[in-house]
Amino acid sequence: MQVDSTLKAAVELRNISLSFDNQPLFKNLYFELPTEKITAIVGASGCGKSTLLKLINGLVLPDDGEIHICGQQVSHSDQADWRRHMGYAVQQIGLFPHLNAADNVILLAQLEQWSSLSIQERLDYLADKMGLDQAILSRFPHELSGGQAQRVGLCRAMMLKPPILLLDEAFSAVDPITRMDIYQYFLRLQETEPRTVLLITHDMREAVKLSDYIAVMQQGEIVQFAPVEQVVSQPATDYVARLVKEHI
Amino acid sequence: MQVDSTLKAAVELRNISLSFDNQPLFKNLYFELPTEKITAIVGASGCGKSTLLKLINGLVLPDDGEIHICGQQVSHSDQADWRRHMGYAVQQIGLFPHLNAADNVILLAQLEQWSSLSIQERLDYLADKMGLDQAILSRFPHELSGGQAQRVGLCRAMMLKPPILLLDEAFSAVDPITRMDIYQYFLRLQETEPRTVLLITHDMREAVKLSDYIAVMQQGEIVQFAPVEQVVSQPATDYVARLVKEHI
Amino acid sequence: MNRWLIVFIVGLLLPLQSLAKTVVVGSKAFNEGYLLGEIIAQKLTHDGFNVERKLGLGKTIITYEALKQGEIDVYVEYTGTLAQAILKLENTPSPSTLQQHAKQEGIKILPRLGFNNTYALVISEQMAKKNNISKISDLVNYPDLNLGISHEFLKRKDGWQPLAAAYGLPYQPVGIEHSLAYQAIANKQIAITDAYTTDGDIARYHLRILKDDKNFFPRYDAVPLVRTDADPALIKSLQGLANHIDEAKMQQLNSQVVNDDQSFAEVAEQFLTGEALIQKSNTQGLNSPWQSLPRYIIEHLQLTIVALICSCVVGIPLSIAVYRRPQASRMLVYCTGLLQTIPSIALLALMIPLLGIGWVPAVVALFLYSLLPIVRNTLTALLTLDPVMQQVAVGMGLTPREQLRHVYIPLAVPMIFSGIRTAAIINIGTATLAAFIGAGGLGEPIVMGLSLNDTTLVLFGAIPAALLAILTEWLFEGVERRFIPAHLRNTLG
Amino acid sequence: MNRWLIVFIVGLLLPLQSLAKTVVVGSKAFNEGYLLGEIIAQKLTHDGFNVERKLGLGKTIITYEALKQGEIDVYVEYTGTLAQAILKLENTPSPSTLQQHAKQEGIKILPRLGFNNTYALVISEQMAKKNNISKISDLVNYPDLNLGISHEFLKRKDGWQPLAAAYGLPYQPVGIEHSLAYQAIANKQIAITDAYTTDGDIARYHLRILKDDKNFFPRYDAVPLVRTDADPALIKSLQGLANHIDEAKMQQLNSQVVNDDQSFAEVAEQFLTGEALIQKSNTQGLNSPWQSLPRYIIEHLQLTIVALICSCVVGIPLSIAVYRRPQASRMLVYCTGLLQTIPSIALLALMIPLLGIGWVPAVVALFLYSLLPIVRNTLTALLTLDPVMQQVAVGMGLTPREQLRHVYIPLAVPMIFSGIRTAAIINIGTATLAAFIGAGGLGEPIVMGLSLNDTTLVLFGAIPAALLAILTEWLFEGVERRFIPAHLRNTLG
Ligand SMILES: Nc1ncnc2c1ncn2[C@@H]1O[C@H](COP(=O)(O)OP(=O)(O)OP(=O)(O)O)[C@@H](O)[C@H]1O
Ligand SMILES: Nc1ncnc2c1ncn2[C@@H]1O[C@H](COP(=O)(O)OP(=O)(O)OP(=O)(O)O)[C@@H](O)[C@H]1O
Ligand SMILES: [Mg+2]
Ligand SMILES: [Mg+2]
Repeated sequence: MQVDSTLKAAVELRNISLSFDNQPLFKNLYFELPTEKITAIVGASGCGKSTLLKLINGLVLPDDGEIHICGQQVSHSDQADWRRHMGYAVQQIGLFPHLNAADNVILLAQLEQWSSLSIQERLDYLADKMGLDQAILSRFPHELSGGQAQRVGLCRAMMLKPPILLLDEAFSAVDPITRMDIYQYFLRLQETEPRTVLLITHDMREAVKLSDYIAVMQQGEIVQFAPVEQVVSQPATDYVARLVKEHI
Repeated sequence: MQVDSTLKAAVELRNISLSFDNQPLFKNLYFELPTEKITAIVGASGCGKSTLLKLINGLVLPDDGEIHICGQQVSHSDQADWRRHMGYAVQQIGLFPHLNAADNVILLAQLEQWSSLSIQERLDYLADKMGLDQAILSRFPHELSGGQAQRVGLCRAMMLKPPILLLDEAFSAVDPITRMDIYQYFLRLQETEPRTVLLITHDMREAVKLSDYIAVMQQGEIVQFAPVEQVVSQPATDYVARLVKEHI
Repeated sequence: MNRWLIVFIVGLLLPLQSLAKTVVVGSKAFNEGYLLGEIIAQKLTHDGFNVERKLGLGKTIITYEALKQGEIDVYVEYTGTLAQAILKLENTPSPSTLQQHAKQEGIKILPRLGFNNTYALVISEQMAKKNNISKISDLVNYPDLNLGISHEFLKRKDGWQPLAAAYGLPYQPVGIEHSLAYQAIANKQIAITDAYTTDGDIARYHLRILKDDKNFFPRYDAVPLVRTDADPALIKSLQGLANHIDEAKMQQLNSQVVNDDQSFAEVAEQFLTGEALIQKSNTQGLNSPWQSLPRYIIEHLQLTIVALICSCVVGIPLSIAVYRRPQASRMLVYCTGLLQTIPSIALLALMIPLLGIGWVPAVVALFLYSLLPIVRNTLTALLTLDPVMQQVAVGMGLTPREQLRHVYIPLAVPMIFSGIRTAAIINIGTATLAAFIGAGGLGEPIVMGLSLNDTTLVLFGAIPAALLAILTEWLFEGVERRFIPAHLRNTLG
Repeated sequence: MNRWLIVFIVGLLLPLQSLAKTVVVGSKAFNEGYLLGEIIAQKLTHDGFNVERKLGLGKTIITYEALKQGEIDVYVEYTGTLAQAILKLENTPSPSTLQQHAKQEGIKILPRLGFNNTYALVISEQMAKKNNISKISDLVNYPDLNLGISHEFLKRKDGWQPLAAAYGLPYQPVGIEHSLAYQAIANKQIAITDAYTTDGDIARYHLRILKDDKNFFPRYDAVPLVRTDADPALIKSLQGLANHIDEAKMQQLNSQVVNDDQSFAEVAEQFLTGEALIQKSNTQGLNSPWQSLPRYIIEHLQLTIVALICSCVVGIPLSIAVYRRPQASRMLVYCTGLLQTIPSIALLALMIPLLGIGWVPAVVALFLYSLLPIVRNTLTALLTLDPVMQQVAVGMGLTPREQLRHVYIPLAVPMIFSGIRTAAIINIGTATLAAFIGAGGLGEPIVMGLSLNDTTLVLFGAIPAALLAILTEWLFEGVERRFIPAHLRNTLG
C-alpha cells in the first residue's frame, strides 16, 4: 500500500457514534489524520483516545458513521486488509508470552515471507534505534522490564515499515534519555521517509516536540485540532489553555 | 504496624547482590528508604528499579545481603507478614480480571474484616481523590481505560492505609491534569499523615515536584541519593546532570 | 438460579436419605428364590416400606453374608440349608435351637412361610392309587417297581444310600437325568423318582409325593431371615406371610413361572391378591420399563452425583494441596492415572471382595474414575496461571490460603469446571456398568436387554443416559453462568 | 528429543504394517474347534507366517462371515455343516460340487484333515465282540438290546427316526442325557447309544463305533476353509496337514484336552511334533504369559496410539473450526458427550454389526471415547484466552488462520495437552475391554484371568497397563518439555 501523499487525510472518521453499555462515548465524531504527518492526541484519562485508535484499526466497530482510509470508505471486512499497513502499538503492550522478544518483533515479517536476511537486518536496525541489545531480544516477555517490553512492542509495530502508525502511549515507560533518542529517530525518519503517525500521549512536551498537529480530546469530543504552534499560541478552550500553560 | 518515625530508614537494603541468568544486576547494593518521606527512583529503562521494589516487597529474593524493615532484619518468611503494611502498585497494574474495579480495591479490607461501612467510606474517599466515579468502579478491568486501571491499582495499594507505599510508575498512564490533582493529594497527605513512599518515575518533573529525596540509578547502582534540591543543584555525575538539565 | 440449583440437587439426593430407611430384599439365584423375594418385596411395598430389590445375588453364602453385613435386610432361606451349609450343625436341630444359633450370628428366623422344600420320592398318582402307596415305607412291599433316581441324589451323602438303608428299600435304582425323569414316569419306563417337594412339575405330571413317615429327610422349611436388629414393623409385615404357602401352593406358583411363562412379579402379585394379602393394583404390570424408568434415572443420578461430589471434594483440594510441589503433583497424577487404567469391569470385580456389592462399591469405582480429569485440569489450571496475577496476589500480602481462595481458584475455575464436566459425562457413561454389581441405575435395562437380546430394553437405558448427559451439560452451563463472570467464562455457557 | 520420539512412535506402529500380512486363524467356540485352530496356528507359525489367533469366535455363521469378510484367514469347518447350515444345500453333495458352491461365495475348501466327525451309534467293545456286531445293519438281529439315545438325537430331523427307518431297526429307545450314556453302558443299563465319532470318551469307555454301512449319516469331514484369494503359501502350508488326523487320532487329542487337562497349545504341539510336522520348540511352553507379554503390550499400544492420534486429528481441528460459533461448539460438546455415555460394553456390542469384530471396531470405540476430554479442553482453552492477546493478534493484521496457528493454539497448548493426556490414560484403561471383541491387547490376559479366576493372569494385564499409564505420563512430559516454553508449561513437565 502506498498512501497517496497528495491526499489531505490518510484516515478520515466521519460522523462516528459509539456507545459502551448504552453510555455514549462518541457522538458524531469527525476526525482527519493528516497524511505523512505526526499527530498527537492528548486528553484526560478515559476520554476515548484508545477507543479512537481501535476504531481506526477496526478492533471496535462504530455504532454509526463511516471510516475512510486513503480516501476509500472501508467496511469491517476491508479493515482487516489494511491492518498490516497500520502498525499498532497497544497501550497494554501485549507481547505474546510464548515468543521471545525477537520473535515477537519479526512474526509479521516471517508471515510476509521476508528473506531471513532482510528480517535480520530490519530487526537489528530497529533494536539499535530503540536501544535494545541482543540479550534483551532473546528474553521472553515476562523477563523484560516495563520499558524494554514497551520498546519491543514499538519495534513489532514498525517491523513492516507500515505507512500508518498508531502508537498508544508507546513511550510512557521509557526513561527520558532513551526517549530523547527515540524522538530523534522519529523526527529524522519523518524527513527521509515520512509516515502518517497518530500517537496518544499524556506528555504535552512530547506532543509539542514530536508532532505536527495536536488533537485535544475531551469526553469523546475533539475540542481543538490544529498545528502545534496554533494550539500553543491560541488554545481554543480553557482546558487546552490549562494543558498548554501548566504542562509544557 | 507503626513505622517508628524516629528511625532514619524504614527500609534498609544492605550489601544486596542479585543476578538474573548469571548476569549480575545488583552488586553489593546499599539503599535506605527514609522514614515518612517520599523518595523517587529515576533511571534508565532496565536499570533495576522494579527489581529493587520487588526485593523490598520480598517478591524477589537476593542472592546475598540483608533486608531490614523498620530496623529489623527480615527473612523471606517474615517479609510475607510485612506485605500488608506495604502498599504495592505494580508496573503492569495487574488488576484481578474476575473482580470488578471496586472489588479489586476493597479485597484486602474485606480480608482484614473491616466493617462494610468503613470499607465503603474508604473506597469512596480514594475514588474521589483519584477521580474515579461510580460507573468506573463497577466495571471489570478489561472495560477500563489504561489510566483508569492504573488509578484503580493505586487505590488498591492504598486501601489499607499502609505506612509504606511502593509505587512502580503508578501515574504514567494518567493525564497531566488528573495527575496534578493526585500530586496535590499526596503532598497534603504527607503533611497530615506522613507515609514512607518509594516511587519509580521517568518524569523528572514529577520526581522533583513530589519527592523529598531522589535516587538516581544506573545499571544496578545508585549513583546519587540525596534531597531533591541537592540533586538539582549538585548533580553527582554527568548522567544525573543530563537528567536534571534536559528534563526538568 | 443458585437457590434453585441447590433445591434441585438436594431434591435429587433426598431419596438417598430415605434410601437409608429402605428395606432391601435379597434372594438367591434360582426361580423359587426370585419368586419368594418378589412376594416379600410386594408385601413390604404394600405395607408402606420403601423397597429395593437385590434379587438373584448368587449362592447361599454370598446372600447370607449380604444379610449379615446389612447390604440386604431380608431374604428367604431354608432351615436345612441354614443348619447345615451355613451354621455347620451336624443335624437339623429344633426350631428353637436353630433360632438360638442364628441369634449368635445376629440373625433372626421369622415364622415359616408354610412349606418344606426337601427331597421326596414321587410316584404317579395312578400307580399310587392302584397299589395304595402313600408313604415311603409302603415301598418295601413293592420290590418290582422301577426306580429312576437323579444322578445328584444318588451321589449325595444324605441321598439314596442312607434313605434306602433307613427304610430298608430293596431297589437297585437306575441313574437318570432329573429333567427326563417325569417324562420317563409318564412313559411308564420308571415308576418312582426323586424330586423337590415344591417342584412345579409335580402337579403337571400328576405325581404323588410319598410321605416321609420315618422323617428321614431333614426339614427345609422356607423362612424369611432378618437381622436381630431389624425394624419391628418389618418383622410384623413379614409375619403376615406365615403359613400362607404350603407345598401345593408353592408347586403351583413355581409352575406358573416355569410352564406358564409369567413374570415373577405377576405371579407374586396374583398370589398376594389371591390370598388377600395386598389389594390388586389397578395400574399396569409392575415390570413395564416405563414404570421403572424414574427409579433407574434417580438411581443413576444418585450414583453419578455422589461420586462426582466425592471426587470434587477429594480431587480439587488434593490438587490444590500439592500443586506447588512438583514431585507430589506428579505422584498424584500418576496415581489417579493408575486407577483409571484398572478397567471398569476388573475394578468392579476387585471391589466385591473389599466392599461387597451394590451401591457403595459402584460409587467408589465411579469416584476413582472421575478423579483423573478433575485432578489434571485443576493442576494444569493452577500451574499455568498468569505469573503477573501470582506476583500481585503475593505482593499484596495475601496468605497462601487467601491467594488460592480469592485469586488462583477463581481464575482457574473455567478449567476446573471443564474437568468436572468431563468427569460428570464419563461418570454417566460408566455408571451404566454399575448394574453388574447390583447398584441399579440405567445400566439395569441395558444389562438385561443385552442378555435378553432385547434392543428396546437396551434403549430404555441408553437413551435416558444420553439425555442425562445433555441435561448435565445444560446444568453445568447454568452453574458456570452463575459463578463465572461473563468475560472469563468460555462463551459456550 | 523430537527425532527420537518420532522414531519411537513409528517403531511402535510398524508391527501394524506387518499385521496386514499376518495370517489370522479363527475357530468356532468348542473344544475340537479350539484345538484344530491351535494346530493350524502352530503349523503356520512353524512355516514362517506371522500368526494371530482369534479362536472361539462363536457360532458357525459368525465364524464363516468373519472368514468371508477377511477378519480371519482360515478356520476348520465340517463339510456337512458347510453344505447344510451355511450353503443351505438339501443333501451333502460330492466334494467337487461342494467346492464349486463354495467358490461362488469366494471360499476355497482345502483337503480334509482326515477325520469325519459325524453321528454314530456306539456299543461296548465287549458286547460287540460277544455278539459279533460291527455295523449298524447287524443290529437288526439283536432286538433285545437296550438303546439309550440322547435327547438331542431323538429330536433331530436327521436323527433317530430316519435312521431306524433306513436300517429297519426294531428298537423303542429310552431318552438319556448324553453325559450319562457312557456310564450307563459301563453299568450295562443300556447297550448302545449315539455319539460323535471323534468323542474323546469313546476310547476311554472302550466303545466300538458301528459302521454306517448304508451311509445314512452325512459326511462331516473336517476341512480348513480359506478365501479363494488366499496366499498360495498359506494353502500349501495347510495342505501339509491333510490326512494327518483320523477319527482315532482326533478322539485321542480331544481326550487329552478333556480328560488329561492339557492346554490346547500343548496338545497341538505334541501332535505336530509327533507327526514330525514341526520341530519341537525348545523354548518354554507357548502359553506362558511372559512370552505373550510383548505382543499384548504392542497390541495395546497400537490400539491406544492409533485411537489417540485419530481423536487428536479429528477432535482438535473440529474444536478449532467451531469454537467461534457458540451453537456449533455446544453441538460438538453434546455429541461427544453422547458418545461417551454409550457404555463401553454396549458400544462394543453395537460395533459388531457395523464393523465386525477385532481391531477396527476397538479403535473406533476408543477413538470415540477419547474425543470428549480433547474436544472440551481445546474448546475451553480457546474460549478463555486472554482478550488482550486476541486484540493484539487481530489488530496486528493476522488472518484468522495465522491468529490460530501463531497465537491462540500455542497459548492453548498446555490445556490441550492436558486433555490429550487424560484421553490417553482413559484409552489405556478402556483398551483393556477391547479383548472382548478380539482386538487383543492387555485385556486378553485380564479377560482370560477373570473367567479362569486366575489372579496372576489378571495381573499380567493389569500391571503392564498401569505401567503403560505411567510411561505415557513420562512421554507426554517429554513432549511438553519439547514444545512448550518452560514458563508456559505447567511446571510438572
Ligand atoms: N526474570 C528475569 N529474567 C531475566 N532477566 C530479568 C528478569 N527480570 C528482569 N530482568 C532484567 O533485569 C533488568 C532490570 O529489570 P527491571 O524490571 O528491574 O527494570 P526497570 O528498572 O524497572 O526498567 P523499566 O523502567 O523499563 O521498568 C532488565 O534488564 C530485565 O531485562
Ligand atoms: N468494553 C468496555 N465496556 C465499557 N466501557 C468501556 C469499554 N472499553 C472502554 N470503555 C470506557 O470507555 C472510555 C474510553 O476508554 P479509552 O480506553 O478509549 O480511554 P483513553 O482515552 O484511552 O484513556 P487512558 O488515557 O486512560 O488510556 C473509558 O471510560 C472506559 O472506561
Ligand atoms: Mg488509553
Ligand atoms: Mg520497571
